[in-house]
Amino acid sequence: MTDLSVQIGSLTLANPVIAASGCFGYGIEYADVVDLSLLGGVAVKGLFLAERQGHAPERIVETPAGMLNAIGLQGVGVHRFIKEQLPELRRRRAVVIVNICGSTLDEYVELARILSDTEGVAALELNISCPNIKEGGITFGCSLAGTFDVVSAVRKVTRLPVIPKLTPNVTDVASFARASEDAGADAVSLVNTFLAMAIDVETRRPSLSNIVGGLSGPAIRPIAVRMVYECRNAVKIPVIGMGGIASARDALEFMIAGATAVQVGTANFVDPFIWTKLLEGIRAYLTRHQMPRVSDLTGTLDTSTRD
Amino acid sequence: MTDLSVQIGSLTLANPVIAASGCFGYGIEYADVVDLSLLGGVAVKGLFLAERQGHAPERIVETPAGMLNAIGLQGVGVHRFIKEQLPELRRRRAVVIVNICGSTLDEYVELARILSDTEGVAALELNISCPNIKEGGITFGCSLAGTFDVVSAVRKVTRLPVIPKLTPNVTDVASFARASEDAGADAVSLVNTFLAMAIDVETRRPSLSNIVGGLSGPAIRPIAVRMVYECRNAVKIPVIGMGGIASARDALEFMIAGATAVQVGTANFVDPFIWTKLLEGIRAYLTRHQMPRVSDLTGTLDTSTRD
Amino acid sequence: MPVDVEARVIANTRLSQDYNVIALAAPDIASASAPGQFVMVKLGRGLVPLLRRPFSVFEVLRADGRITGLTLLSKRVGVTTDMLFEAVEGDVVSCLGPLGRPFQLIDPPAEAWMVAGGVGLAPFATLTEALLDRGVAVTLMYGARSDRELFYLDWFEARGVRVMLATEDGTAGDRGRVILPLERELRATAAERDIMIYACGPEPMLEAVANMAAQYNRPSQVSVERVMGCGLGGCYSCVIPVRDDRGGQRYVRSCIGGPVFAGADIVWNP
Amino acid sequence: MPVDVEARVIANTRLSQDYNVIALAAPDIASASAPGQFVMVKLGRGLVPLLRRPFSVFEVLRADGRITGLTLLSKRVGVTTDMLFEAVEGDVVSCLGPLGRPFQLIDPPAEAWMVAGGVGLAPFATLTEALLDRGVAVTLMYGARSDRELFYLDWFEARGVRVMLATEDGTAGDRGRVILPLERELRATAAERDIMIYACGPEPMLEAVANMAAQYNRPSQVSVERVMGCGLGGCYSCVIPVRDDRGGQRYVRSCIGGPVFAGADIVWNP
Ligand SMILES: Cc1cc2nc3c(=O)[nH]c(=O)nc-3n(C[C@H](O)[C@H](O)[C@H](O)COP(=O)(O)OP(=O)(O)OC[C@H]3O[C@@H](n4cnc5c(N)ncnc54)[C@H](O)[C@@H]3O)c2cc1C
Ligand SMILES: Cc1cc2nc3c(=O)[nH]c(=O)nc-3n(C[C@H](O)[C@H](O)[C@H](O)COP(=O)(O)OP(=O)(O)OC[C@H]3O[C@@H](n4cnc5c(N)ncnc54)[C@H](O)[C@@H]3O)c2cc1C
Ligand SMILES: Cc1cc2nc3c(=O)[nH]c(=O)nc-3n(C[C@H](O)[C@H](O)[C@H](O)COP(=O)(O)O)c2cc1C
Ligand SMILES: Cc1cc2nc3c(=O)[nH]c(=O)nc-3n(C[C@H](O)[C@H](O)[C@H](O)COP(=O)(O)O)c2cc1C
Ligand code: FES
Ligand code: FES
Repeated sequence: MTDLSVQIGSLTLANPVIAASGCFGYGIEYADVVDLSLLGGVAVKGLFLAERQGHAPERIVETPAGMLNAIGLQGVGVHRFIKEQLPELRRRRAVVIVNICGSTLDEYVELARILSDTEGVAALELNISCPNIKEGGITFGCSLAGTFDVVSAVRKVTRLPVIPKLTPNVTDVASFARASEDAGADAVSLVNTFLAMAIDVETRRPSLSNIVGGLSGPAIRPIAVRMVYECRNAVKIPVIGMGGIASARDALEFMIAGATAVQVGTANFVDPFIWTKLLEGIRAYLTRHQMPRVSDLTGTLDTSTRD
Repeated sequence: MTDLSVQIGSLTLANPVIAASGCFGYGIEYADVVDLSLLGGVAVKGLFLAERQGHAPERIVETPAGMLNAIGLQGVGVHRFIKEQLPELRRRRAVVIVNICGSTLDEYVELARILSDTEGVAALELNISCPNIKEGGITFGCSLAGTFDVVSAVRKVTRLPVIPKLTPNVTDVASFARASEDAGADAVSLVNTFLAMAIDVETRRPSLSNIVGGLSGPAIRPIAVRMVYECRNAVKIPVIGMGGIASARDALEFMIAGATAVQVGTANFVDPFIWTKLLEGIRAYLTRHQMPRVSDLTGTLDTSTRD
Repeated sequence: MPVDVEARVIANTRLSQDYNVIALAAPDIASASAPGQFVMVKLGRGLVPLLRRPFSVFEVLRADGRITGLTLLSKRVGVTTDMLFEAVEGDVVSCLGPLGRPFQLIDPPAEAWMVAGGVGLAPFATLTEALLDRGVAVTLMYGARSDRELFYLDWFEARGVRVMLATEDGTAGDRGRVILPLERELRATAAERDIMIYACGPEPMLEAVANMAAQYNRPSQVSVERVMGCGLGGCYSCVIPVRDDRGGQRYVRSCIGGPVFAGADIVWNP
Repeated sequence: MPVDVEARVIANTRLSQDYNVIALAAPDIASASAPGQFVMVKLGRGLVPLLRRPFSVFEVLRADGRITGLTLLSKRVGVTTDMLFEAVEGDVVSCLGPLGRPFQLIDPPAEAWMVAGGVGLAPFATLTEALLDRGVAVTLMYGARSDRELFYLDWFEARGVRVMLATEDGTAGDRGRVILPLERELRATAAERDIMIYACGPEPMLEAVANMAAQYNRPSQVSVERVMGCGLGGCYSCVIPVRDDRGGQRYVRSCIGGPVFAGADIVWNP
């Protein structure tokens, strides 16, 4: 029997495949097409304290093997989430990872407090990396001190696993993983999207109303894999890898590079039934390679020189 | 009549389409398939003072809508280049932009001196951004002080246009454009490749012998366009844009975002006859939009809010 | 509950240089779908194009009393619609659906006026059938650039649908937009008659229809076309501003909150 | 001077589950190409796969005395070879060539021994024709996994080529590698006879052939297969270590410095 379970701090996930934040609604949108309890976890859409409108459309545009988004974190806010979506997620036995965003440090702390007092939250993912909002978030994620401060502040008020989500839009992502570890994070997740833009050359206008947006999808996978590899070599806490995973092969690539678990975003838009395919593909690989535990795969990249 | 000429410092290019360094050999490899004098310029393969072997194969691998390379700057060195390739390039009336790399500041200076004393060099592109070599290069390109120092040192010894080529693997590429401008650069070119990696999951080995390599091709275009846009807003000197250009539309996108000229790398591998198609496409666009001069297109992105 | 079907192309008929009707062997989706619902399609397993694209279910195909598939009416505007135009029998189209909120049907004596602009005709074939089943009288007001871009008129006429046309070049019906016959009919119709206006087409047309319906105190249902990343409520790309209870507006995902909305609910100029 | 041709698929013959021979209407390339040269192909204008892939020119097609196209012998190993396997008549394959340095031909009384491993058979059909034209006696030593993966034997035999086989499962010829018949023949052949050994196949096979040729003091020409980004000398991806004049080694681009090298020039274990 293949053991797909993985450990993220105190949290044991049944398998390493997690729905990425912002790409799976609040999870309940997908309850009809996928049994939520089969996923390793569901990272829900980024939540602020308050409800948010998000950006005006156009909010997405397709690019070569990728897409840009500038949703602007439209969301119901944490209170409505707890009242309206969380109970249904619990009923469906989803492992709920709440992705939280703040404009200020205090907002992150307040969100962490509220969610720690709530039954049915498995972990907190700190979104300090959304490229699509001006205030907060990324200003923490692009500064080592900011990252350290947010993580330690949240750490102080919660016993939930704390998972800062790192931005790839920095020179040295590993140093941000280290700052997170030093501040008491249980894991780091990466990558969020790459700041990018597209232009309609006929009108000479940006394709997105927000001008810039975040690039995701297979296009970015080679960069994301490299960053996961760098972080794995820099910290002892688990790394949750993502960026362009569209098949079991891709998920395995991230794990071999050093990820303990993976998240899948854009590919879910293309194929909402991808989840069982990913799990089956991972299982088949482990069987073929005679590995009883998926966790044995993490960081097994063989970098010895070739003959 | 459409005027395709553009100005890079003291240098006038007949058109804005330049072959990107490392993607066009020393130019002469392509003399049979394309009339080199029709290109705006030819940025030759990165040159060190000495001959270099480069990395062991595998040196490239394809990725979604892109490719990774870790050539490791195999090259003939500046002296052989001047003797063996440059005369032929001059005979073909190519506008030669020499891409130079050093392990030390002195090496850049020495290269700049030698090339300034040589007939037939139109400009120097300072490769301070190659992700594939450990020594030099990128260590300058990832530090503002390093960038400033290399550019000013080279500036002092040459009257040729000096074009530092910026790496995208930094948090704030615009600050590097500013440092370059402050140090006396005539233009900046960007982007070089994104540090990235790919893994063969069956063998659990990196696909490239160098483990990591540089990502290029259409996959990166949205990030590159954003970076060109940021640099254009940060500096007054011309910006030469590149990254994933594979059609006239893509070249126009970069120019609208703020590029005065563009370079084309990976797409030349796919279609070595792309050059006339690019020029024709740009000409057709200008005619259709009743713009007599291509230079009028630079930075015309309309960011006014939509109705 | 939507399903994902690797649907074989049964037939592909080119109606013009730009328009085609493609028949897909997706009986499960066809059986489950209601007028106004859509499918998200993808040709090939490739990464370019990456995302699925939304298309209304045009016809439900039947043979020997069984549902055998569905058709899409497609207009070429880019990469996926090009591929749909070029597809040949035997090709496979990945087809996810049915999705979205359908049109609300009405009952006699209420009458249905369907206002279509261009490829906005797509949802009205199945709507016509559903309404005729209920005994509702159906009118189609159909606008296009020229008479060469008016399709399936026979289909509608054969079913007793009253058809009014408008073309921008005047080659059929009114010269101008489809709003012209709509306004004329609204003006000519007694207030007591119970009319539901259904509309599908470019957004400026929908706005004009919704406003004119409101002006004449008629209800309207419009099917909007926003860029959709997922079709299932996962990405929040497809939002449209809708009036909320407190006089403000909020962005509603048109893939699950729509694509059909009451014309009066939409904030056309946010 | 290479040209880029949007070549129509004239025919596509599947030889097995993995092998196919695809005929392309690229007469200009076919006319200009010499044995051992290759083309860089791409199916579709898409971005995935992005890069072209190298294939030897297998046959030059003639009809009514005119050259009408060429064929490729392809083995499925990934995305492009899958597409070549699936291609149907009328599809278009972008074909850039001819590229690379061809085999150096020999003249009688020298004899040619061609050693092919698997799909490494590809360059030897045109080489056979060129050598036979010059009156050179030709031997083919051809190895594969089993007799089901040995193709075109009739073709070579019909032209009077002496054929020796080796299969890993022993279903035809020697059981084992193609190096077995080669060694036997080398041992049995008088030193005075003038032999040129040509080889194409997996690199370990080429290494074995080159070493054995050297051991028996025979010249060899091997055609190597390195991953190629451009095929024109532009990218420096395809390098292979070659002995230089001063006893060292340097990386030579196999697309323009090869793909054919003297076996003795290559540094097999750098
Ligand atoms: C609910 C719904 C039902 C639709 N029904 C039909 C139909 O029955 N027949 C039909 O021909 N078209 C229909 N459309 C529009 C159709 O989805 C787009 O034409 C299609 O997505 C274009 O894809 P493409 O790859 O060919 O073009 P692209 O290359 O993606 O883009 C070309 C142009 O189309 C626009 N576009 C891209 N995606 C969408 C999108 N999701 N919605 C609207 N515009 C888009 C782009 O902004 C661009 O200007 C429908 C749209 C929606 C939202
Ligand atoms: C000069 C030359 C002539 C060749 N002639 C033939 C021929 O006549 N018939 C034939 O079937 N094959 C030939 N090959 C090999 C052929 O190029 C590869 O099989 C092909 O590139 C694989 O492409 P793919 O997209 O199907 O596989 P991919 O999906 O790209 O890769 C699958 C596997 O093939 C390997 N591969 C990828 N690209 C190349 C490459 N350029 N060269 C070698 N291996 C590669 C990869 O490392 C990977 O392991 C030749 C190669 C060279 C260099
Ligand atoms: C439409 C969209 C919305 C997203 N929203 C969020 C979000 O709310 N919070 C967050 O941390 N990341 C968000 N992301 C980033 C993804 O979670 C993920 O990090 C990124 O898309 C890379 O993974 P992928 O290539 O598998 O999509 C969003 C991505 C997309 C495409
Ligand atoms: C194979 C290869 C070799 C390259 N070598 C160099 C080089 O020598 N010097 C340099 O400045 N950039 C080099 N580059 C980077 C390109 O010049 C260019 O910046 C990058 O590829 C992005 O453009 P593209 O997407 O059009 O290829 C190389 C890129 C590739 C793919
Ligand atoms: S299309 Fe994704 S939420 Fe509507
Ligand atoms: S394949 Fe590009 S240099 Fe040989």
